[in-house]
Amino acid sequence: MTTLKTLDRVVIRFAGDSGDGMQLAGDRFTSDTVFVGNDFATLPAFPAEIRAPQGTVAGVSSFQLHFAGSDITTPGDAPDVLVAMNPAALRANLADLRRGGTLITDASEFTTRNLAKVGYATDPLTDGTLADYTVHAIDLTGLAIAASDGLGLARKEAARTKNMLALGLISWLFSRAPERTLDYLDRKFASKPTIRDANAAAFRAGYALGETLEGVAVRYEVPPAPAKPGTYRQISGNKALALGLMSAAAKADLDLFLGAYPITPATDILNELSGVKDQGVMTFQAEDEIAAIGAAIGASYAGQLGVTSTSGPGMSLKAEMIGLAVMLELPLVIVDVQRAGPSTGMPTRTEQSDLNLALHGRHGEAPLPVIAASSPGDCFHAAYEAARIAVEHRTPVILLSDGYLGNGAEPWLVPDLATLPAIEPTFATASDLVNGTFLPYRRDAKGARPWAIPGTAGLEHRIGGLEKADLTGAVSNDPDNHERMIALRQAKVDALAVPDLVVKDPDADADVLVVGWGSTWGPIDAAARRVRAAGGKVATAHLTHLNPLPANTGEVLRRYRRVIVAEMNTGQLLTVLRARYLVDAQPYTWVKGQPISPSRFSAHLLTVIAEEAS
Amino acid sequence: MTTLKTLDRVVIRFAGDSGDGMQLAGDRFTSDTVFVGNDFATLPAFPAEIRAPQGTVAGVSSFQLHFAGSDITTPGDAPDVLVAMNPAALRANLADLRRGGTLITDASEFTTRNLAKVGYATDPLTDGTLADYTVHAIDLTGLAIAASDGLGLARKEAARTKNMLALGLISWLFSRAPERTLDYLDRKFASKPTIRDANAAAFRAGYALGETLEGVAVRYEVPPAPAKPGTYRQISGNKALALGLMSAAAKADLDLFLGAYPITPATDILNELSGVKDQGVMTFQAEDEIAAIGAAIGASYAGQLGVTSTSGPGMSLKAEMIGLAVMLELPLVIVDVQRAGPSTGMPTRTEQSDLNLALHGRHGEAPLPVIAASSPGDCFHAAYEAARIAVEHRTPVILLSDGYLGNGAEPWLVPDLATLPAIEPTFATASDLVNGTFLPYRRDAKGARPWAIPGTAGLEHRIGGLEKADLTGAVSNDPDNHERMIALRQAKVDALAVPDLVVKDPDADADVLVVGWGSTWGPIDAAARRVRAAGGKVATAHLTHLNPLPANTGEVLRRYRRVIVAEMNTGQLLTVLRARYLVDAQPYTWVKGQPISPSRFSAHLLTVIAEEAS
Amino acid sequence: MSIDLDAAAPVPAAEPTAGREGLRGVPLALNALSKKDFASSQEVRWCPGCGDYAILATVQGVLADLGIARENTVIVSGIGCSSRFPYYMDVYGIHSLHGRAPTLATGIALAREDLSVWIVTGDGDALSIGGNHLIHALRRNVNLNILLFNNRIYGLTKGQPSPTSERGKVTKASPVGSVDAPFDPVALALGAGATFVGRALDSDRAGLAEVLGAAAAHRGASVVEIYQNCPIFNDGAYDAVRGPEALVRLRHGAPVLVGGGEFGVVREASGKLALASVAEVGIERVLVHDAHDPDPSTAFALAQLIDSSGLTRAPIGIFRSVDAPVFDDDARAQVRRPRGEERLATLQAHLHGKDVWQVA
Amino acid sequence: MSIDLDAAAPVPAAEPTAGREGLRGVPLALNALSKKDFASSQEVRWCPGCGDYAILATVQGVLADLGIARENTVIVSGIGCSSRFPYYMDVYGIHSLHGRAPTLATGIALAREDLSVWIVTGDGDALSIGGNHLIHALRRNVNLNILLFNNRIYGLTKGQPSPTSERGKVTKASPVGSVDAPFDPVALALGAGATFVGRALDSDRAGLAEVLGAAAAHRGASVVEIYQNCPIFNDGAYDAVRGPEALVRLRHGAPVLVGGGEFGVVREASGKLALASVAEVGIERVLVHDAHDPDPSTAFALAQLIDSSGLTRAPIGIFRSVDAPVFDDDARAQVRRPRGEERLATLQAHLHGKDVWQVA
Ligand SMILES: Cc1ncc(C[n+]2csc(CCOP(=O)(O)OP(=O)(O)O)c2C)c(N)n1
Ligand SMILES: Cc1ncc(C[n+]2csc(CCOP(=O)(O)OP(=O)(O)O)c2C)c(N)n1
Ligand code: SF4
Ligand code: SF4
Ligand SMILES: [Mg+2]
Ligand SMILES: [Mg+2]
Repeated sequence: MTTLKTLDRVVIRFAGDSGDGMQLAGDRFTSDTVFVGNDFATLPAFPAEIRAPQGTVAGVSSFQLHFAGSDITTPGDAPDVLVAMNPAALRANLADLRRGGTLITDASEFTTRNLAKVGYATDPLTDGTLADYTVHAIDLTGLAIAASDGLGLARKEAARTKNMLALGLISWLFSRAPERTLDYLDRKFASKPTIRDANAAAFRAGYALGETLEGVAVRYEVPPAPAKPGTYRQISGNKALALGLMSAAAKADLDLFLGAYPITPATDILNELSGVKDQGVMTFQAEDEIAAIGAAIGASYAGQLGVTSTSGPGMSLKAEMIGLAVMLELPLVIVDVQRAGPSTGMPTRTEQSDLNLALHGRHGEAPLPVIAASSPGDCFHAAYEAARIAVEHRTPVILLSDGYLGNGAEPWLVPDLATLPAIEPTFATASDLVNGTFLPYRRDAKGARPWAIPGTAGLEHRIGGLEKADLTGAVSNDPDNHERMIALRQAKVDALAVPDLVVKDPDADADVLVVGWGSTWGPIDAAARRVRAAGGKVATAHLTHLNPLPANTGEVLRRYRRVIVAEMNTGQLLTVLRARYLVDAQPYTWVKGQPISPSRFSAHLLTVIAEEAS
Repeated sequence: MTTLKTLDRVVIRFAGDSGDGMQLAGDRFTSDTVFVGNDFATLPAFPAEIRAPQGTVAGVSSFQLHFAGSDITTPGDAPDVLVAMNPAALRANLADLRRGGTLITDASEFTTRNLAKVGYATDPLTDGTLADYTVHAIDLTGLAIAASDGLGLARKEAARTKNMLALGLISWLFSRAPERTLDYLDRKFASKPTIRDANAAAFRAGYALGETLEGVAVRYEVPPAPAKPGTYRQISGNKALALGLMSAAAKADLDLFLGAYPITPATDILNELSGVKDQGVMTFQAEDEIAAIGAAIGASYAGQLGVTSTSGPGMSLKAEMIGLAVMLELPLVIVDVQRAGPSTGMPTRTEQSDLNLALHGRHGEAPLPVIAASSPGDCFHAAYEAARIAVEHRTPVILLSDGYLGNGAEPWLVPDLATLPAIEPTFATASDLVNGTFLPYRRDAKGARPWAIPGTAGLEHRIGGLEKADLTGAVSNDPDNHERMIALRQAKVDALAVPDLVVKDPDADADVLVVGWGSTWGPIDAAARRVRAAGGKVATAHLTHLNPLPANTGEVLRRYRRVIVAEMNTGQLLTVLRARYLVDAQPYTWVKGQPISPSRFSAHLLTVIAEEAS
Repeated sequence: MSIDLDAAAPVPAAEPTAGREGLRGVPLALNALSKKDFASSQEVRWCPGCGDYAILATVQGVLADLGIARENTVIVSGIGCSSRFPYYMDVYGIHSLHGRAPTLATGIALAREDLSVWIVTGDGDALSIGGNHLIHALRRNVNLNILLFNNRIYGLTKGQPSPTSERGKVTKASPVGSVDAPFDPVALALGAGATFVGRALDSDRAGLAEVLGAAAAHRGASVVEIYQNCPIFNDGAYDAVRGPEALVRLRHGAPVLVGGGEFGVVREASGKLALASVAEVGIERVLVHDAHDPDPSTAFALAQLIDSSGLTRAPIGIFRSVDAPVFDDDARAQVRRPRGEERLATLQAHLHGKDVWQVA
Repeated sequence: MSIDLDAAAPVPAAEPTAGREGLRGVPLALNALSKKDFASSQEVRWCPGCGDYAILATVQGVLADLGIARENTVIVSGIGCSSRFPYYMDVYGIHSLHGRAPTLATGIALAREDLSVWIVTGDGDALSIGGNHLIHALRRNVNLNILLFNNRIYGLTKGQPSPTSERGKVTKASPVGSVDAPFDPVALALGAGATFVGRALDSDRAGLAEVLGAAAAHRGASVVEIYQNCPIFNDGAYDAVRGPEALVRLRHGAPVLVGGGEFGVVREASGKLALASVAEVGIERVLVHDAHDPDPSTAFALAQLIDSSGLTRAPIGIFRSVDAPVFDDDARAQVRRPRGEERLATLQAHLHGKDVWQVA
């Protein structure tokens, strides 16, 4: 008999060939995790190729899930359990497996040919490589085929159900009731009964396997995590971002227009919004990124909420149009789901290296607000905030997400639309005439100019990229006017109300402050907990508004003996903070195309803290 | 009789309708200035329209010349003499005329209609507006027509010579021998004898006018300026820049390839290089700025010195391609002749607001060297240096000029090609094979990779924008490799040998240091002289290398109690210096589309110096 | 004997909807408007003698005649002399970026059915930097009227060759002559699948007004190449075709005659088009122009009658005008736009998605 | 009777130079090369069954057969599945940016007469983001060979409609069907003035090799649309034309027959092209293809024989191959390239300019 052990948190990684169904297995286990009430975070990782050659390291696709009985913020770094469907998956992932962790693998894949393909000279299952781990090398393929015996499936098709076999085993190991997954298979394959039955049989076989597996003496259980009461769902960053934009448009009573050109990892925002046909949401797949933003500006001019979404290469291409939007002072949201650069870089990997571009990537003095999302679910709120600022302040706003946020998922407290802040577009009307004249560059108290949309009689006016005279908007080459307009455009951005920077310093006695922005929130928070668990003192503060910065930023930075800015780039926010506040902040940089490792970062922090103490 | 008075420096501005020939008159007087051995600097200013409507302020074209008996660095701010050919030219320029200065204007143009066109309710010639100036309101048109009497010219054509009449008068006033201009007219209009005679007659009439003009009691003389011995010519920045590129290509024994798309104020670089057909220089007018840089990268790959030239909007468009060039590590010079932004901005006005873009305007971590030219003549040397770095270090280099440098002119000591530093392209050969394999990303001591051009047997290789494995250049998604490649690309740029920052602090006891870059060199130098002439102490230092910065920069900045960074933007270099060196430098910003005014800046400096002293 | 090729038709063979289909959805002006109602307060700043003046006057007249509300008219331009156009029109307007007018205009057209959207662009703006946006707007058949002012030169940047300049063009940027062949904007547009293609002359007010009126009435993308003289940098480029003898007039249903009518276009035995003396061949052999032909081949063949090097002969009028699905109409038709509570309720459902759980 | 229209010819009517003009200046390989000499060491990473494999194999064979030096061959691509092509070829190569391959290739071609320059691009790469560079390369007639892998979908970004996808395409980004009409790459190229336009099928090795060989031999820009199957995101797009019955074969000098030859293309009395039963009309009435016709009208009309919605019939082969001035040749001819002392001496004179003065 096996005993039941309670764990606080577990990280599982499913890894295999692109065709092995690892994303599906991971997704399904995540849904089940939701059901049992654990907190969780996920991180899928795709190969760069659409279908990389089978059995190669480049072709490995993986899905990582971190689930816990308490609040967590990252998908974790070192997995406790690794499912590796073939030698390639083992090769690509073994280094990450926690020492002492559990490995489940398909023994039938460890052929000489497959081993050679990934450079294993000897068989890791037998050569001692895996001595530090609990290994279950099972003939998953054979068992899967056996399970669907009699269903009339071809061998190859039957073998495909091995992901369900693995899932069955994992479900057993973590004490999950099998019914939910069997129900799910019923629904998913309703129209293909044979496939349904084969998958169900494989899942059951895997579940049963647990009981009989040699050396498995324990099953685990992770208790539900306490969470704020409410209605939850699982959400990815790209999906949350799309919903945030839709919500802002609806609350502002504007139609939403997305101009986009497909690009990894931003394409899903286009896909999401294209699927919504009952919300006044129009998507336009343009011929390129320039046309995409151009059309979005056109739609904004016409009175809609214009949005464009892209990733690094597309951001670079949009530079000139973003400058035009700054000059036109129309609402516009520009979403950059960052990926690893420079140039084409590593399209399927994450990075935060477009901050400089967002802040400075246009000729001339062209300031605009920049917002960053902190977690998959926060993409909703960041998008909402970006749209609110764009609409109410008549300005392009850059919203930074990244591949990690966009593809990662977490539980999300579904917001109640009624409680979201109001957004007031207030189009100009004939009442905006001043002595019968319309002044398209007359500003309100916020510094915003009127949004006068075509169709409004009496407000006919012309705008463009040439410098314009204050108030009238007429073309002007006047030196003092130019200086004034540059100051007015800057002042409008600087005057934005930005919430104060909040510091998390439990005992209010830390020497070291870690500052992050965007998707480093999870890893920094996780690292800080580890530090605190190890008895260290550390404070954290997270920036969501990158331009303008919260008014108290300088004061916060100066409060600490040591400030560390942790980013997935070589120090872009760092430069901003040092220049602005003349604080000798130091970088923690991580440019590997992956989120910062909480364990490595916490180790670094402990060293720093020790230094400060000595 | 008139007396002769010696002056050290004079600023003259010729202003009139676009069709009034003011650029021609100014150019001619500049050439004459050259002859008498004065130092000089010029600043032409064109209307934004090709041919703006006659008699309007927007249509005024002007040419300013500063000439002196000693070394000068700017075209001056307040003119001593203003030639204003019509009420529009007066309206547009009077405010700049030094109090007590001389105004020469065409009285016949002051009709009610012309006055009304530019908003003069009463006639400034008679309403007291000009009380503070020495005014010569002459019927220039009438005199010009009279002068060509008998030559058979139509009135309209005869009237066109009035610019020569004005030039004659100015030549007399500044004691210039008339022969040189008459010779020039002979040459210029050799094929059109009637036009030649009419212009000569007008010039003579103007010259004669001086003697008879009421109230002109003095003629002036500006003695020759001492200059380094050698051969001089007059040169504009755009021309010097083109010559610098040609010289670098010749010294490196490379063909030169310019890919460009016309844009003000960079078009002249395309024009200049298109005119040179005996230097292995090919120019390609591309369909847009992206194609222009793309073709230049292609040419570099093929073994030429690829160059692309543009201005702000074009720079924004090139962002993605610049990122590719960073990844490919091929030689490339990107010339940005900056103009007033943002967006289309004020195309005919100058600015230095693309520094941020040059440093940061690409997605991902994409560092590259940035160089700036300091004066029209220095455009040659800056271009040469940019090309040298590009070729020897295999990197795109951004070269910043601006409209003021590009169109302005100054005397220039013609360089001797033999004395210019050598440039070594060293193409890779079969001897670069390592065990029979070519490693396209193996680096030399400078961190540069081999330049292996098509046609070289055995070195066939593929490059691209995806992250590449160290040494082999194969596509790689390896996290540690990515981090290493980012570090290697950064290190290559950081390791560039950059000359130390030179400080000009005559008595080595100033408290205040002014730091400038690019075209602020002249105005800062002029302002510093004024400060010193007024008894103030000020140090100056000028950056020509913006990335990497000179190694001693931090040390220099820390030497002074107060550091002022003077730029034609809102503080872009300032941010770099503050972030890097944590020095509380303060901005002097000037974003009017014109060079910094030495008089205003010196006044500011004197205040600051007084503050420091108190 | 011959097989039905209907399936090969790139667009339905239906008769083009007559009248004002292109303006469907655009409100009418409450009061009759005149040409001068469309002039803005800005002083017009082209060079004296520029062909743009005549075009401006004609466009103002055409817009007044269309009778639509001034405030529902939007003009978008790129950058160039011609692209200053919006400043001189008292309608809604955007002077956008070089080459990018079609992108903004497409967004406007998609967003609003009640606007008449016009693009003013130059040969450099539309065909050099902006070529891609142009052909995509044509391919999609967005309901836009594109006026391409072709002066065969870059005016605003002071005279470089454009993609319509003849080979051998001498300018400061090509001092020994350009070496590239020009585009024929009409052929390019037809190749891109344009549903309405016209050509007109700046100085020919009546002809220009006729083509522009038809362009406005056409639902879908209309592109009109307007030959425009630039007296400063390319003076006289069209002098040779200003005489009526040089023009090949294209009018739907009428025989295609050259100049005064002495010559006409005939189909040779080989199937090719050629010019022939009408007196000799007889008027009945002269090709009758079918602008509504779903197959663009004849329109394309007619476009080849131009003599692009010397420009001594040019077909002018409407090459093609056919009905086809309109991008913005079809895109709008896919989207429901509930308002208020209804919208918020469905949106709240989207927020919930399919799988939620409750935490108490 | 009919008037000479020579002046209307957009390109000189000369016979296209036979043989290997396109390779003039490119050194020959010292030893005979075989297909596998062109395979690089990189593992090919397209999906199983992708049409790109067959094209790769054919291109490797064609290059070997051309007999030029491997090191003088350069392949430039953009971004997309197809654009991974250079990695698999052991020649010089650049995997550039999305849509921009023609720009780098133009620079390479201008710089070096001794290189054979090839572009590999996809339908999205060439016709969506890169459409402008493509039509300009064609207009200029740069000596390039452009291989456009048309799978009518965005492969690398996982299946969105491309500018060649049929209207109504259902994808994640167009869940209720796309609403835009596709480009016909052949018609677009002809409209842009292309001097060589071909079409081939991925799986038809012989046909593809024939067209590619001719493209390489053509001096100037050659564009070849290659129908390529994407089994993952647009499987079977060309199934209907894979049977020989659906193909309209274009070979210079041969009658234009459909499929097995039962049907042929005839010129109707109206001048239009139509399909007819050869048995009924007689082979002599079947149009004889003239790829060298200086007037592109017939090639354009032939291109219209495609049935773009269902793709059940497609003309294939070489639509057009005519001689015309070549941009890079003409540009190079304007430039003198002295070396060493001669160059430095003239340069020193340029530095001096016309007006110098001495300071002692
Ligand atoms: C991105 C960008 N590149 C270049 C320019 C410079 N530019 C302005 S107008 C123009 C060409 C104008 O030619 P055309 O479109 O034919 O218009 P025209 O002036 O002849 O009416 C150019 C190259 C610019 N404004 N923006
Ligand atoms: C500037 C830029 N925008 C978008 C992308 C994303 N992207 C990569 S390939 C591609 C389209 C590929 O389609 P196609 O050219 O038809 O090639 P295929 O993959 O079908 O061979 C896109 C949109 C990119 N890499 N760069
Ligand atoms: S430069 Fe030419 S096109 Fe431009 S305004 Fe003057 S005449 Fe017109
Ligand atoms: S996605 Fe399609 S085009 Fe791309 S490699 Fe796979 S099969 Fe080929
Ligand atoms: Mg033009
Ligand atoms: Mg494709």
